[in-house]
Amino acid sequence: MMDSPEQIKTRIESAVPGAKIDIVLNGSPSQQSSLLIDKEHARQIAQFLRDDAALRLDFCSNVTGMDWLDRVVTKKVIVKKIVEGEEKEAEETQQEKIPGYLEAVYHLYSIEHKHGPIIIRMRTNDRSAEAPLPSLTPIWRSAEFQEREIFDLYGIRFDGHPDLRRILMWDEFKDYPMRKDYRDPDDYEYEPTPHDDVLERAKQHYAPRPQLDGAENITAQP
Amino acid sequence: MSDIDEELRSELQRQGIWVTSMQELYNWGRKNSIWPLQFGLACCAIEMIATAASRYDIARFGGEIFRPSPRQADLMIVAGTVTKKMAPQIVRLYNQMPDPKYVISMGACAISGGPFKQGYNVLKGIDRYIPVDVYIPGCPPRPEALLHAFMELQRKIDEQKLTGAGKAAHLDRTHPSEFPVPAFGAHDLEPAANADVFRPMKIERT
Amino acid sequence: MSPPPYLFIVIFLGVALVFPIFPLILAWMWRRFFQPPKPGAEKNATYECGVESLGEAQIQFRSQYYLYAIIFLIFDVEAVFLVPFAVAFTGLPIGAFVAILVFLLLLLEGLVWAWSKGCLDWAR
Amino acid sequence: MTTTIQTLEPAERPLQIMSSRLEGELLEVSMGPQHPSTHGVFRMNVALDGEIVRKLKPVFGYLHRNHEKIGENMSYLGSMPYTDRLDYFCSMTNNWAYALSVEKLAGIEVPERAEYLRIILAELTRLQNHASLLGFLLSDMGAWGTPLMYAFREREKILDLFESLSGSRMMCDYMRFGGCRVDASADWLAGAKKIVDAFPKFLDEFEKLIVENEILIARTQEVGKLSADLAISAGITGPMLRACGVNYDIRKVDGYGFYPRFKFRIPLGEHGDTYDRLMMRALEMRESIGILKQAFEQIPEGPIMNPKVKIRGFRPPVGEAYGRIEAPKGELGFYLISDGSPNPYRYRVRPPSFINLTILEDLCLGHTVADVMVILGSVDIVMGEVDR
Repeated sequence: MMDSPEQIKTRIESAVPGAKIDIVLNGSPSQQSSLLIDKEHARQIAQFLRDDAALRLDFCSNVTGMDWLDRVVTKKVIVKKIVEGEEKEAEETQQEKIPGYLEAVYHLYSIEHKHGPIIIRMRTNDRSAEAPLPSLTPIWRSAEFQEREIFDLYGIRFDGHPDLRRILMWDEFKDYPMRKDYRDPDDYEYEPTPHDDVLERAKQHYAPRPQLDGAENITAQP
Repeated sequence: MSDIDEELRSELQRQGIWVTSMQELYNWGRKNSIWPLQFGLACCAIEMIATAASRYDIARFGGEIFRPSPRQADLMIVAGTVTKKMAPQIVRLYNQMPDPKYVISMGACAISGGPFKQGYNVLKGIDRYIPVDVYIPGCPPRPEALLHAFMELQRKIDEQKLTGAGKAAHLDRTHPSEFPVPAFGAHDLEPAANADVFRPMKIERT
Repeated sequence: MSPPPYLFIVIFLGVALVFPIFPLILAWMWRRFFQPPKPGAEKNATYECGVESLGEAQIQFRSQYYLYAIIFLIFDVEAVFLVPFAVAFTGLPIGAFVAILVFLLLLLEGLVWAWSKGCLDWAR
Repeated sequence: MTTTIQTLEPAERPLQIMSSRLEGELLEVSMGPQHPSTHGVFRMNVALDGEIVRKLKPVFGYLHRNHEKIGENMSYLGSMPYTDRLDYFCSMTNNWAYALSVEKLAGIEVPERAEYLRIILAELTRLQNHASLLGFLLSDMGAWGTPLMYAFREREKILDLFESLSGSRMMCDYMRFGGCRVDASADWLAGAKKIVDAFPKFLDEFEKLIVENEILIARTQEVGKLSADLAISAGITGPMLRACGVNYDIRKVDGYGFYPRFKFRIPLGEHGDTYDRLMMRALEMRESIGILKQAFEQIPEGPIMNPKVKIRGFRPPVGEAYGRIEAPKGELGFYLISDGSPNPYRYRVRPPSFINLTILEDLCLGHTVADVMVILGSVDIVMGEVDR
């Protein structure tokens, strides 16, 4: 009925020459693994997924933005090492630094064949303010508002989007609030028991503001 | 609480003479015909509509005419989460209401941000920008709680004075009937709170 | 000496004047002595659903509204002329009836022309 | 006069350029956050040519309460009461959608009785949501308040059922991962059965009120026509999609819960105009009554909670899952990414009414201002879910 991601990967590679796709496995019991597609061919891949007779993924149900910080992954690697003169495999843990990136995930369904989610992901190369990604709104109109929301809350600029503006926050807002490293303004003017993280946030984000209830001696402590 | 002593009044009433004062008549008229502004924000608005519906009838208190325009409303029920994007609009609506005007802050979100207090776009309570008369806790408060708040407001209106030092806010010239509308800033609303309206509780920090 | 016949109308006019003016005076006195008005920049701004009003209201409307207004005006005036005719209808000779018929037909012919010209149908 | 045709691609939508001065200028007006019939704080910047809508730009965000950011700093179970406040008309279906996706993420089974209870409560929610919607739509159309009173009278009865079962009228927080929190007693089921048996009488009375009403037919037929392929491309789900004749109901497509065991039909419309959308809701209420009757007979005895699920310190395995249900407003989905810690790494809600508003401009172009309100009412939006 619905073919597995591997089959779809081969079919896409045959249909869209030069498309670089790899499969992102999903550890949870839901077995919804996804296809990571490269930015350059994203539009043609999406067009193929929608118009291919067998797939007919004409319903883009959900577009999600994601923010992956820089991660350090420790991996157990079998390394051949010369130990006291002869070859031996030795287990060694390697620290591998993965630079952070922003990601847009599309869940695609087919209304004609009524088969389930094919998930495609697109990643930006860095976490800069307006990291570019190709917009898939010309192919699935349902991505119009959701891509605007990702632009508003994560800062991914979608090229080719008909009307890319902030959708949820007010237009003069500068930050991208859903990113992991976003510090929201701490207007806890009235905080009966200012415990540690509220205190840290007050000191670190803004200069200690004149707290209306005279609590500035609290926040101004060294 | 009125300045006519009660025994005299009941004695006269037994004789068939009814005594009242200008202030009582004025407050009686105002209290029993409060027109709320039709202005729901979130889930509390649905409980407000349920209160106005047939089962928890708010018409028994004279408040069932919900006026869409602030020009004809006396009471603003802030029902729901006040977000920072909505705050300037609420203050502008409050300013455009004619005196005498009252505010009921319905639900935990309107009082102090409620369950969404850690939200970056949520204002931690509407009393940062406009003076609030009655607070109702609850998430959402039951329709009976809203009716109780309505009765509380009517009791408060009943005690308003027409003349003298402690006269009602809308009658004394010095009391402002308009509050500055906050502007949208780069990170937050500017100013973050209206200093002369927002008086958080004083805490003796030992 | 019976009261002059028109006294009744004079009293009626007097009461009709006093009734609205007395509450207005009361309101003015209330405003003057009890409740001081507090106008403000924001309070007097135009109310537009809680937002500063975009664009200005005095703009140039579609010309089709102008045609509508003119046609309405014509038939309104026609109705004014018909009123005295209808009041005195029973005592009128046949000639007056023919004259008013010609008047009506002339205007009807104007309406038919306007309709056929298409200024009554509302283009989406 | 240039008339605008509904095009698929928003990019080349022909802007209404006033060619000659005969046309007159456009009046910019904002049907703003505080408006009697925008169902909450929803704003539309409308450019009017006389009475005809030429441009309509929706503005969101006035109730953006950062549900997803709070969800990321909250444990999985901690977010359950927040889901009640998403679509605050249907808290039971929100809970079910969230519970379903977490059960998919962690691979949890749900006992039979709990599945039946979930279906009963979801269909009761659908009844009161569609009844309220019809009430609001008719008051948008001018029948101010009266049909709303009828609808809310029925809604109060169903809210009494929710309150006696879960403790709260609107914010039930009733479902847990792997079952439900409280078992429904026999007389609760009897009370529910009595209310469901009395519901068709209300429906006949309501349908007599609306279906043959000429004003309603004149105001809704041929107004806001939506073509099937525009609806599919714009990701419209729920009664709006079925009103265009597309047979896509997630209860049948995914067959989640025990829906395959029940016999019910899916009403489909032909023209996709406001009248069809309105009739979809009325007919779906009848189907829900059918499902409820079958559920009351077949509900088995048994446990309502999967014993193996840990309540304290619930840590799903690393991975992601997207679970969706057929909420009364459309496809409500939760996309959860877990990194093994008690808090989700990413907590995303797929809001049906937010995405159903994508084509609001296409529906309203060329209509009069009064029709914009009727079309918005037929889209059935709740701002808690639109702005999250």
